[in-house]
Amino acid sequence: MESLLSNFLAKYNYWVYIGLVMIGMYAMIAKRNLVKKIIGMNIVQTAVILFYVSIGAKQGKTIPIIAHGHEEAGHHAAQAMDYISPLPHVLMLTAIVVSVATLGVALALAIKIYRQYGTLEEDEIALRINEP
Amino acid sequence: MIWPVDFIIMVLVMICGIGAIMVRDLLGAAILFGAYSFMMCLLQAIMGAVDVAFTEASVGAGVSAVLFVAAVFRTSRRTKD
Amino acid sequence: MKTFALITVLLLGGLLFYGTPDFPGWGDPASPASLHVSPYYIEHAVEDTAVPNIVTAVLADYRGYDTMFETAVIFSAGIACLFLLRVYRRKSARTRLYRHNLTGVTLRIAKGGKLPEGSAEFERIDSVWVPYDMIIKVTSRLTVPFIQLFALYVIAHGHHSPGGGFQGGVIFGAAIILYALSNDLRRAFRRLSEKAALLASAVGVLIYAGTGLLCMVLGGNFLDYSRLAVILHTDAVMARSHGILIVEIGVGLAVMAVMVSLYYNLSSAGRHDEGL
Amino acid sequence: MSAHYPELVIVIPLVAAFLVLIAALVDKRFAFPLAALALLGSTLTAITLLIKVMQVGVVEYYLAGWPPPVGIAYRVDHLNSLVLVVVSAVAFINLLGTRSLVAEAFSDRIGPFYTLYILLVTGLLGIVVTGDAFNLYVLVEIAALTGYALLGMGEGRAPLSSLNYLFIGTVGASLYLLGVGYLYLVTGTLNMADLAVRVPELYNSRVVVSAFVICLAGLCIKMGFFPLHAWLPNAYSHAPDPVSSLVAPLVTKVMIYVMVRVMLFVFTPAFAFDVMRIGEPMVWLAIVAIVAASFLALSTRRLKRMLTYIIVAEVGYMVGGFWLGNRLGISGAILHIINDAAMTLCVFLAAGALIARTGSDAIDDMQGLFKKMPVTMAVFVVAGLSIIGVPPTCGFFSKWYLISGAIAAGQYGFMAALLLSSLINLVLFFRIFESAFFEPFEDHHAEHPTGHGGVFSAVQEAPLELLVPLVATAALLFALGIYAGDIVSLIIDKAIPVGIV
Repeated sequence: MESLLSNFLAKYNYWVYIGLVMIGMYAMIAKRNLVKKIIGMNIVQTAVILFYVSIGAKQGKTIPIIAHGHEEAGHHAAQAMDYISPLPHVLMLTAIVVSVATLGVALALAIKIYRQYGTLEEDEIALRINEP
Repeated sequence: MIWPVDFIIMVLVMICGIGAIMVRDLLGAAILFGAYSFMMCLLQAIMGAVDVAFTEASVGAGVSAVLFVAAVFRTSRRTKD
Repeated sequence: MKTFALITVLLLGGLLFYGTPDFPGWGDPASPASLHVSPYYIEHAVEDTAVPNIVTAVLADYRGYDTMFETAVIFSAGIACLFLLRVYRRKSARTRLYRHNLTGVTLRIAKGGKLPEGSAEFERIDSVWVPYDMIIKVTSRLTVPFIQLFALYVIAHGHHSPGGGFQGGVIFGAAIILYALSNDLRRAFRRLSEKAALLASAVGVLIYAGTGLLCMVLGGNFLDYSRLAVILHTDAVMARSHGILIVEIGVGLAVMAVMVSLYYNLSSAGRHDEGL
Repeated sequence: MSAHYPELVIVIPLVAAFLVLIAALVDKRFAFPLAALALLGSTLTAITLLIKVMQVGVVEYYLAGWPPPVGIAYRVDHLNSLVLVVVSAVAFINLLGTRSLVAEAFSDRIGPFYTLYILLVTGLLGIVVTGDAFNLYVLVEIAALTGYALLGMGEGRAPLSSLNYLFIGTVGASLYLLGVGYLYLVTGTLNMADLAVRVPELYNSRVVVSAFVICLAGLCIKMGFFPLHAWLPNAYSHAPDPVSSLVAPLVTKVMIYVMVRVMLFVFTPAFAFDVMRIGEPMVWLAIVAIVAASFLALSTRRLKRMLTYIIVAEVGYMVGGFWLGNRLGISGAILHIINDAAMTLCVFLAAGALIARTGSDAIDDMQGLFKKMPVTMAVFVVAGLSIIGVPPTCGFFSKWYLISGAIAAGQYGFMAALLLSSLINLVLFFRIFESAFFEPFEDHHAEHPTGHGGVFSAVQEAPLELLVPLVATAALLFALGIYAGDIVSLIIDKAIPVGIV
């Protein structure tokens, strides 16, 4: 029991990310308002970002910027164990930019839909489509 | 890292995320989404991902929220769920 | 629909939950992810590129190819938004509001009325009437230059501190968006027109891709900045450092222009006459 | 310069995309020639690359000069060089064929249109050529974002279908990204070749198993595999014609290529076929996909909608053929990627010309078109015969390989589904041929006053600039059929890992 609990607590970041993915997916499927769905989509994307950042974390280590880089560069190389792993951060910078790009296109489509049907609710749009 | 701070921020992230999809007003949802992004940014800063946190603060909490407000302003605030 | 959503979400949650017990503990320095490729970057970034911020070094050099496409993603988002929303037909002038600058009197000119275009005394205001607010206008006018200066600092100092092209570009774009918010869209167009924003976004990405092509012409692989040493009169390591700065400037330019163009199109629903 | 071919295939269209936008700001007449030139250059480079790969074997290219796994590397083998040629050639032919349609439909936004068009093609080419799992995600997003914008510009329900596609596509891409993250968590690398070396030690890890399932689910969403296909018919059938004839042949096929690449060269065949034991259920899902999509195609009276359901069925062919897990089945699936891209291009181009001339896409409005548009209808017949699988055309040969693979694997259900689907396709197309050949022509313009005006007002033969690409693709269908044996023995056979028999 003790080990199970400590195992659970040791990974609490991962539980938070799973929770956020589930919240976002629920919003995308169950909500009928298009802007709500877009918010849900963004929550899923940020949850994936949280997951990647959690991979890179190292307890008690410093941020991936080498202190006094220029002076010490010639003397001795940085120790890998002292710094948080930078690769997931790089990947997630890209993912954040992708998510804001998706957001822009999604909102543009939502405005276009509103211009056409005068509403953002899916059920009302379905009614307008079926009208002659 | 101070675990109570970490814990509180995680709870706040969840609350803001649930709030953003539950609240029955799109402008409110947009603002709550901005708050969610900002809490996420703090969480990333705690984990040492300073560059990611910086980007999330400027993109997620800044420009994304403005784009949401702009889109809501051009469509409608009304939502049924 | 709600039960279907719940079932899907629970299935997905279960799938993610299934894998988690085999994860290495959170923050474990000995997890495989921290042992294979990452240590190379930490140990060699400074001697390879002379950039102390490892994230910048990896972003713009080791994995610079990703970053080029990331800039292309944001560029295509800007173009996509323009393509979807822009309305080029000018609608016949509806009722317009003008403000007499000296007295603050608001004029409402009905359709077909004579418009005081070009007059210095009258200023057009948005049809969603906004009261004349001196405090907001003056405060934002004072802060905008400082935000822009900070953005330039973030771009230029990305080698040594958190920041770089994206963050700086977004902040620079945010400064222009703040100007457009506190004044109106037409004034923002006078500072940065739609065409200028389009041109800047294309030129920004071209700077990135062009640097890569230049390296190719100089005999290296695509984006291999060390070949720029011949042009920049430095050694290969400093050439990489300068190469990173050049592409970061390109990224900053493109991201700034795209953020502003996204705001222009979304806030006016593509009509480009009245914003927020 | 020849060392840079793998990179030039991508960089020529990428740089051209920005130049097209700038040139269109000056004068929008520059946009089309620049775009055509860029895609021509990309196609020629891809062909020379294929020849080079056939001569010397695998070509590697290190971006920014960093060797993998530190940097991003391209690893061009027989499989991707073949798909590269198909993608760039299809995009080029479609660009030539749709010039006047585009000029009419998007007269005020030519520059942005061609910019997005070329960026979409760049994204697809990049997906095919890259050897890095994360780079693939970024390129998938480029192809997807430009695709949403282009598909969303149609009339009627197009924006709504496109937004739905955006939601589902983003979930698919996020799942793929999550799967790559799981793999990165246990291996610490993103390079595909390096992953393939490190994954076999971890066959028992639950993380790799979840990564496999998440990646496969994400890719199935992206390719429109049956239970997850709901976005595809709407998004493709409401789209503008010049866009659907670009997106329909390429996007789903490239995603199937990604599945082949990820399963064979990242998770390794031993894991995908033997450890996970997922082949049997996937083949059964493919059978359901083929049968259901064929009946859905039978139930609609709209030409483009019918063709989109045929695409869903064809996705079932390829996924099922791949998961048969033997050499014949996988060869059939890869050959069908190429043949299906050509067939779909041909049939969508012909359908675009018919719809533009008659102003309607109802199957009932196609009476007597053989008299009015003989060449277009002849090409349509050739494409239809190829989709049905009639011998001299290419559709027959890939189906032959798929059926032989099904027999070798003992999957008679899959064989029956393929035959049934061919039979239904026969009914679908002969319904159209019969009405177009025997019934007298009726002018439907009176009923569709809002239809296309301008150049396409009269019902007559399509213009020459559209006929040339149409006839060329029809000839290509025969050529691919005649040389099918050579393509399989010289290229596809070498693309499949030796371990698979």
